[in-house]
Amino acid sequence: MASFVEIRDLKLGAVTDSGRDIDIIKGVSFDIAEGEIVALIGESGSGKTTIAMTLMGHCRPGCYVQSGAVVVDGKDMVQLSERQRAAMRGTEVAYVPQSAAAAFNPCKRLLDQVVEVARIHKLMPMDQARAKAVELFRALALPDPETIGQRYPHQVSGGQLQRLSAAMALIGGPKLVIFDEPTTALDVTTQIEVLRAFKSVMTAGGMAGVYVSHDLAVVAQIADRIVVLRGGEVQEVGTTQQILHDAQHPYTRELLAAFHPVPHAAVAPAPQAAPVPALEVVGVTAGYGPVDASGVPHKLALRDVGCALEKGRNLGVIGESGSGKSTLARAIAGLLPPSSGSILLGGKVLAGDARQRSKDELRRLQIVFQLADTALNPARPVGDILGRPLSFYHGMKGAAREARIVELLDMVRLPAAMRHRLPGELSGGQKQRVNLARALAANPEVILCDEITSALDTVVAAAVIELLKELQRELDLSYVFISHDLSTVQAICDEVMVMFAGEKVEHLPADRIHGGAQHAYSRLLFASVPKLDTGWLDGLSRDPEFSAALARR
Amino acid sequence: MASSSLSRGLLGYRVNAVGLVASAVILFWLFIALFGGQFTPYPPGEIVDFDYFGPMSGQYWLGTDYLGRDMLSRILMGARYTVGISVAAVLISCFLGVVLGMMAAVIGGWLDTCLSRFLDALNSIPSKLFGLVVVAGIGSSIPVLIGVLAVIYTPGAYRFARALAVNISTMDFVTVARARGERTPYLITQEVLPNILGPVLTDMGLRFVFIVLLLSGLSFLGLGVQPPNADWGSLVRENIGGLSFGAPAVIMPSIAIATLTIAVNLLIDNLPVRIRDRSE
Amino acid sequence: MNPQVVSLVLGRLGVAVITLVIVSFIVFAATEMLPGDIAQILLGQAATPEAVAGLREAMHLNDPAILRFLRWLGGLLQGDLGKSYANNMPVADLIGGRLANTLKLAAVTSMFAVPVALFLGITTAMYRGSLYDRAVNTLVVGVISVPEFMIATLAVLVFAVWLHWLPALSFTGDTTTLMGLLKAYAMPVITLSFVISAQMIRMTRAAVVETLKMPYAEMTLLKGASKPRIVLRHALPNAIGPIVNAVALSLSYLLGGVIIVETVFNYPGIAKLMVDAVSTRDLPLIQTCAMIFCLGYLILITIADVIAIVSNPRLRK
Amino acid sequence: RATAALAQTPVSGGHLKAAGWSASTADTLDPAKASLSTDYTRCCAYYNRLTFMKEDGSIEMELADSIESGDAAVWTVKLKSGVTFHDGKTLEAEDVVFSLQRHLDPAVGSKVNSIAKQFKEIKALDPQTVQITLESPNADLPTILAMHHFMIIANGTTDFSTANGTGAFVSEVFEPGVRSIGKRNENYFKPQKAHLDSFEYFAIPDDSARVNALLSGDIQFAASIKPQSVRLVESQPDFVLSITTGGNYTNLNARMDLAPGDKAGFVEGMKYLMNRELIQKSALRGLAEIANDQPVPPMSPFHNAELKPREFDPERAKSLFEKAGLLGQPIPVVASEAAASSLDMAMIFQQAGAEIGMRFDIQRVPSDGYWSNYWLKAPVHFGNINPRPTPDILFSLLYASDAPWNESQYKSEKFDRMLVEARGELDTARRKEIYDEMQVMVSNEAGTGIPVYISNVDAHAGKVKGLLPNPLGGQMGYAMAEYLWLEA
Ligand SMILES: Nc1ncnc2c1ncn2[C@@H]1O[C@H](COP(=O)(O)OP(=O)(O)OP(=O)(O)O)[C@@H](O)[C@H]1O
Ligand SMILES: Nc1ncnc2c1ncn2[C@@H]1O[C@H](COP(=O)(O)OP(=O)(O)OP(=O)(O)O)[C@@H](O)[C@H]1O
Ligand SMILES: [Mg+2]
Ligand SMILES: [Mg+2]
Repeated sequence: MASFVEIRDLKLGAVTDSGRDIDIIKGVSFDIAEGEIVALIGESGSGKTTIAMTLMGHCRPGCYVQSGAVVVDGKDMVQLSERQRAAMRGTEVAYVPQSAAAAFNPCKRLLDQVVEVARIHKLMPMDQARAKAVELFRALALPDPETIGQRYPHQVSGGQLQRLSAAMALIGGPKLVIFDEPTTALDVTTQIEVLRAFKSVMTAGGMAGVYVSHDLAVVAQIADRIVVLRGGEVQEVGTTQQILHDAQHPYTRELLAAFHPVPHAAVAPAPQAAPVPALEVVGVTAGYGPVDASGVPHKLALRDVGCALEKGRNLGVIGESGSGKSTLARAIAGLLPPSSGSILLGGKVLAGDARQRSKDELRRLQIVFQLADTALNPARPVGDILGRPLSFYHGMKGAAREARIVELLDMVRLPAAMRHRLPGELSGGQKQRVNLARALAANPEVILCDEITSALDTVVAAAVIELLKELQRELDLSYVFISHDLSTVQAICDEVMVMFAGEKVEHLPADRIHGGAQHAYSRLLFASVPKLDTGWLDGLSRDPEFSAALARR
Repeated sequence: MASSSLSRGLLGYRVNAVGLVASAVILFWLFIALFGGQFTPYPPGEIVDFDYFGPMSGQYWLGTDYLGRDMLSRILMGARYTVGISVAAVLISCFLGVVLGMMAAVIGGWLDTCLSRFLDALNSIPSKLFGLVVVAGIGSSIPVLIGVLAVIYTPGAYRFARALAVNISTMDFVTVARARGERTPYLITQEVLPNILGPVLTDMGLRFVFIVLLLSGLSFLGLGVQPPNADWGSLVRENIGGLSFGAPAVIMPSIAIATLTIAVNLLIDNLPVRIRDRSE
Repeated sequence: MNPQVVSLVLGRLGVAVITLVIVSFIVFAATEMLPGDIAQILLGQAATPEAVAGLREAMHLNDPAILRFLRWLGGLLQGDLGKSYANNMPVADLIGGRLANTLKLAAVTSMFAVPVALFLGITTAMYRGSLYDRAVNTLVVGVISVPEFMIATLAVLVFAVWLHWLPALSFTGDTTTLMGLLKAYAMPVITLSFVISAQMIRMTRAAVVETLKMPYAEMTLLKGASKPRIVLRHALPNAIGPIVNAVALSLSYLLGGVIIVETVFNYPGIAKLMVDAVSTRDLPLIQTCAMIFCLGYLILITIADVIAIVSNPRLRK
Repeated sequence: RATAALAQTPVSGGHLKAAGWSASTADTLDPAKASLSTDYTRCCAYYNRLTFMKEDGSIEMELADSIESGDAAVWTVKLKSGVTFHDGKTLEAEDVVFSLQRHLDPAVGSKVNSIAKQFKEIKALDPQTVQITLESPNADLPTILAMHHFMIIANGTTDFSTANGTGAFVSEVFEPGVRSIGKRNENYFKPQKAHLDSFEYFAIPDDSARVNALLSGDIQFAASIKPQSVRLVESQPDFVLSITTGGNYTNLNARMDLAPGDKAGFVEGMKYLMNRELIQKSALRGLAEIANDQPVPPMSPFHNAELKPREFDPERAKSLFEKAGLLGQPIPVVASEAAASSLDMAMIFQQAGAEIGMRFDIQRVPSDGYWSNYWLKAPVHFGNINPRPTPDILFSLLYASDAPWNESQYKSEKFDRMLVEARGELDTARRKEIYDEMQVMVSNEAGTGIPVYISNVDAHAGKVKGLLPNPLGGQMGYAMAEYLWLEA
C-alpha cells in the first residue's frame, strides 16, 4: 500500500551559538496512509513539534534538516523549493498550532483570516469560500456561525479560537491536517466538543491527520495509530488498540502507567498544631477594566470568592475556561488588587497590591504563570532566570548559586546544559518546567500553580507531581493547584473547588469528586474527563443525558 | 533549510568579519583622537602654503585647505573633538532618553504623562533658538556643547525607547518580576532593556551620525570647538568651496566622517555575541 | 468608531493642546532670554538713550514679562500674530507666503520620501540578512553620514553648473509649467529625502522585523502565503504604530530643520525666516515661527498617536 | 582681472537677475533705515540723491542742479526742474526738506541720525530752492548728501511697502527677505533712461550658492563673492570679475580703557604682530590692499600715502608685550562670521602669537547679535567697517572722542579740534594737511589695527555690460541698476 506520507530516516539538528551541532531528531521513519490519523506521543522535548513542522517543510529558526526525506503525496518536502512548498501548504497539508491565541493576527477579522488560504491559493471565489467557512463554523459547533467571523481574535474565548484555527486549517480541503496539542488549553467539556467536531469533519473529508499530544486519553479517542517518541527517536509504532493494551516497549508502558497516577494520600491533617491556615481568601471580588465610582471594575471576573488552605495541604481549583481561575491566582499574588475582600498569609492580612507587600511576604507566596511562553524573559538565558530569585531572596552568589541552579533544573528533570539556552530554544514542556523551577528557587511556603503540567507528557508530569509532593513532605509547603486535568488534580490535592463564571460553585474533598458533586456544572465537568478507552467519545454521543447537559451549558 | 555562518569565536564571544573591520576602524579613530595630536606634521592653525585647496602631495599628504593650512594636521586634531564630543553626547542623550523612557513605561501614571509632555515640548523648540539662548545664558565651552547636543537628542531617544518599553512592560515576565518584589532599577535594566536593546542600539547609531553632523551647525553659533581647531563637519563646511575642484580639503574630512559613522553603525549591527554554551 | 476611541482621540487632542500651552510659555521665555535690547537693535548703534527709552515704552517692553506673555497669548488666540518689529508689517503677511512655500516643499518631499522609505524599509525587513538588506542598510548610513550641505552643493554643481539640467535656485515664484516646477523642486526634494529617509527606513525595518517574529507571521507562512503577502497583509498592519511615529518624527524635520536646504537653494521658506528673525531680534516673528514649528510637530505626533490608537482593533471594537 | 568697460553702445531691453548677499525680513525701501547692501541697491534703483559720487571720487549733481556755499555753513541747493515721482507728482523743495528733516526724528530710526544732527535748519526758499544751515561749517556737505540714506522721497511718505521715488526703476514687486522687481521708469528725468526693461534683485546669502547660481545661468550678476570662489569663476570662460578696492576693512580692536588694551605697549605690539602680507595673500587671496591702521583708503583724495604700513615684526611685538607684562597670559580675542574674514585673521594672528609665546584664545561667537553684544564691548574684538565717502565721516563716526562707534575708546582732544577745523576748511590743500596728520595719529595711537582694505569682487555674466568700479562699494556703489545693460 502506497502511503500518503512517508518519513524516511529523518535527521534534524540545531546549531548552538558556539557553532556546535546538536541532534534533535535522530533518524525517524514512519508512514501515514490516506485518511489515517496518526498520533505522536512521547516525552516533552522529544521532537514531536519538530517532526510535525517538517511535514510542512518548515523548521524553527536555528534548526535544519541534516538528512532524510519527508514525502507527502509523492513530493519530498525537504527537496522542494520554497515556492513549491508554499503551494503545498494549506491545500495539501494544513497545520493547527499549539497555541491558537498566538496564531491569529490580532488586527484582522477572523473570517478574513480563515478564508485567507482560499485567497492565497485561488481555490474558489471569495463568496464561496465565505459560505464554506460558515459551514465549517457550524460543523465545529461554534456559536453564531453566521456572524462570529466578523469579530476580532480577542473577542472570542480560547476554546472558540482553537476551533476557528481548525476551521482555518480545514477550509483548503487539505489531505493531511496536523494538530499540535490542540486541546491543551481547553477544559474538558469544551475539549469534548472540539474532538467530536474534528473527528466528524475529518471523516467526512477523508483526511489524513497527525495528532500531537501527550494526553493518552484524547489520543485514544481520535487516533488510528500511535507513534511513540523519545529523545528524537521512535520507540514504538502500532495501532491505538495495540499500544494501549499491548505495548511492547518499556517506555510506552511507562507512559501508560503514569497515566493513572497514584491518588493523593492526604497528609494527615494536624488541626491542633496549625490553627492558622497557610493561606486564606475571604470574599474576594476582582475584575478588569476601568473602575467606577465605588471602586468596582467594569468587568467582574471574580465574585465574592473565599477559601482556605491549611499548612501542608493542597487545594485544587478547576472550572471552565474563562471562569476566573487564573484571576483568582493573580488576585492572591497581589497582581490584581481585589476591589473587596482580603487575603491572609499565615494569618496576617496582606496588602492588596504586591507593591505594598514586604519582600518576605512576596517570597513566601509564589505564583507560577499559566503561559510559560510569555512568563519567561526571551532575552535572558535560563540560568539567569533561575538565578535571580536565588540572589534576590537569599543573596546567593557565584558557585553556590550555580550549583543550586543545576540542582533546580535537575529537580524538574531538565539537563544542566539547559541553563545556557534562551527560552525561545526550549520546547513547550521545557519552558513550563523552567517556570516552575523559578518559583521553587524562592523557597516559598505557598505556591500558586497555574496549569503547570498541561504541556507535559504523563511520565514527566508524574515526576513533577512527585517532586511537588516530596517537597511538601520535606518543607511543609502548600499548593493551590489550578488545572483542568482532573486526574492530576486528584493526584495531588486534598480538596477541590469548582469555579463557574467567576463564582465558587462547589468545594469538596478530592476523593469525593466522583459522586459527591452537587452543582450541575461540576457533575458535567467530572463526567467529561476522557477515559483511556478508544470507544469512550463515541459512546458519549449515544448518551442522551450527557449530550443534553453539554448543550445546556 | 540550512544555515551557515562566517563567524568565529573570540574570548567567549562570537564576532564576524564585518564587526571586526568596523571595530578596527573605530579603534583607529579612537587612537587618533587620543594621540593624533602627536603626529601632526604642522600646527593645525599654521598657514603652510600660499596656495589654497592644494592637492595631495609628499609635503602635504592630504592637501591644504582654503587658507593653505595642512589638512592632515587639521583632521588629526579634529578627530579629538568629533569623536570625543559625539561619543559623549550620544552616550548622555541615549542614556538619559532610554532610562527615562523605560522608567515612564514601567512606572506609568503621572510620571509618564509629565515626562512625555515636557520632552515633547522640548523637542518642538527649534534647536537654533535653543542653542542661541544657551550661549547667551551660560556661555560656550565644550561641556556646554555636549550638554546642548544631549538635550537636543534626548527627547527623540526617549520617545523611541518609551514606545518600545511600553510593549515589553505589559508582558508576563515583567509581572513575574514585579510579583517577586523587584524595584524599578532592576526592572528596567534586567527585564526591559535586554528586550529593546536591538532597536535602541540601532537608534543610537543613527543618533551618533546626526550628532556628528550637527556639531558643525552649532559651531556656527560659537558653541564649543574654538579656532584654530575644528571638528570634521566644520572642516567640510569651511572648505565646501573646494568641492568644485575636487579638493582633498573637502573630500578627506567627509571620508573621515563617513568611515567613522558607517563603522559605528556596522559595529552596532554586528556586535559580538556572547557564546552561551561553551564546554557543555 | 466607538465612544472609547472617540474619548481616547479627544484625550490625545487635549494633551496636545496642553503641550502647546507649555510650549508657548517655553518659546516666550526663550525669546525673552535672547541677548540684546530690542529697542537698541532696532534703532541702531547711533541711537540716543532717550530714543531707546521712548521706543521701549511704546513697545510695552517695560511691562512685566508675564503680562506681555498673556497679552501675546491672548493675541494668538484671537488670531492676531502681532506686527514685526523690524519692518512693522503684520507678522501674518510676512509668514503667509513663506509658510505656503515650506508646506509645498514639505508636501512634495513627503510624497516622494515616505513611499520610497517605506518601500525600502519593508523590503529590507522582508529579505533581512540578505545581500540586498546589507547593501541598503550600509548605503542608508553612508548617505546620511554626508553632511546635508555637501549633498546639496554637490547636486547643484553637477546638475546645475556642469550639466545645466536643473536650476541652481529653487525659488518658484515665476515658474508656471509643471516641468519647470518639477525641475525646481528636484534637488531640494532629493536632498531632503536623503536626510529624512534614513530614520524612516531603519525604524520601519526594525518594526516589521519585530512583528515578523510573532507566531501569527509563522502561521501565515504555514498557510502557504508568499513573503510579500506575509509582510504586507500581516506584519505591516501590526507595525503601523511605530512606523507612523518614525514617519511623523522625520516629517517634523521638514518644517524647521530645512534651513540648510533653504539656504543652498535659496528657497524662501519659513526656516530661513526664523533665522533672519533671530538675527534681527524680531520677537513677534520669532515667536510665531517657533509656534508654527511646535504646532506642526504636535500635529504630526498627535496624528501618529491617533493612527496608532485607531489601527489597534482592541480599541476599535 | 578688473574689467575695463569697452566703448560699446548700450543696448536697451532685457531682464536682469542680480543677487546680493544679505537679506532679511528687515529689508526696507525706507532709505533712512537702509542698512544692508540689498537695501542700498534697491534704493538706488528707485530713488535719487541730490548728488552722486562718481568712480573717480568726484561729486556730480543728480537731483540738485547746484549746491553752493560761501562759508561751508549755509548751503543753497537748487533743484532740477521737470523731475517727477513715480506717482506723477513733481519734485519740489518741500520733498527735499521732508526727506532730510526726517533723519532728525528719533521715531524714524534713521541710521544716519548722528550725521544729520549737523543740519541746523532746512528750509525751502522757493519750490526749486532749499537752504541748509549747518551747526558748524562742513565743506563735505555735497559728498555727505551723496550717501545712500539721503535719498529723496515724496513729502509726507510714511508707507514704505512700495517705493515712490524719482529713480530709474518703478517698484513692482517687493517681498522683504525674498525679492524685488523694478520696471524701467519711462518718465525718468535723465536723458539717458535705464537700459534694462526690468531689474530683479534678491539675496543669496550663501556664498557658494550665489556663485553656483551665476555659473548655472540662474542669475547674471552675483555681488561680492568670496576670494576662495574667484578661482572657480575665473576658470569659466563666459564670466567676468569686477574688483573694486574701496574703504571696506575688517579690523582688530583693543579697547584702551580695558585690560589688556590699557597697558602701554599692547596696542603697538598688536599692530606689529599683524602679518598683513599673509592676511592679504592667504585669507583674502590677494584681493586686498595692505593698510596702515587708519581708515582713509588709498583711492580717497585725502589718503596719506607717506604713512607706510608697519612691518610684520614679531620680535618687536614680543618685547612690547613683555614690557606690558602680558607675555604668556591668555588673552581672549572675539571673532565671528559677522565680521568678514575675521576668523581667518584671528587665526593668523593667533598663530603669530603662538610663535612668540603669546596665547590668544579665539572666541568664536554667533553672528546673531554680534554687533550689539560683542562689537565695541569686548576688550579685544574684530569689527568690520563699510566704506564712507569722506574722512570727516570716518573720523567723526569712529575716532572722535564722542564718536558713537569709537571701537577702541580712543580719546584725544587735539584730534577732536583738528576734526572740527578740517571740516570747516574750504581750502582743499590745507584740509589734506590736517587729515594727513590725523591719519598718522590714528595709526600710531588708536587701538584699532587695520591690516588691509578688502577688495570687493562682483562676478557677472559676460553679456552684462556697463559696470564701473566705484569708491562707495561694489555694484558701482550699489547704483548699478541704472547703468547696466545686456548684450543682445
Ligand atoms: N534552537 C534550538 N537549539 C537547540 N535545541 C533546540 C532548539 N529548538 C528546539 N530545541 C530542542 O529540540 C527538542 C525538540 O523540541 P520540540 O519542540 O519538537 O519538542 P516537543 O516534543 O514538541 O516537546 P513538548 O511536548 O514539550 O512541546 C527539544 O529538546 C528542544 O530543547
Ligand atoms: N486583562 C484582561 N482584561 C479583561 N478581561 C480579562 C483579562 N484577563 C482575563 N479576562 C477575562 O476574565 C475572565 C476570567 O479569566 P481567567 O484568565 O481567570 O480564566 P481562567 O479560568 O484562568 O481560564 P483558562 O482556563 O482559559 O485559563 C475571562 O472571561 C477573561 O476573558
Ligand atoms: Mg511541542
Ligand atoms: Mg487561566
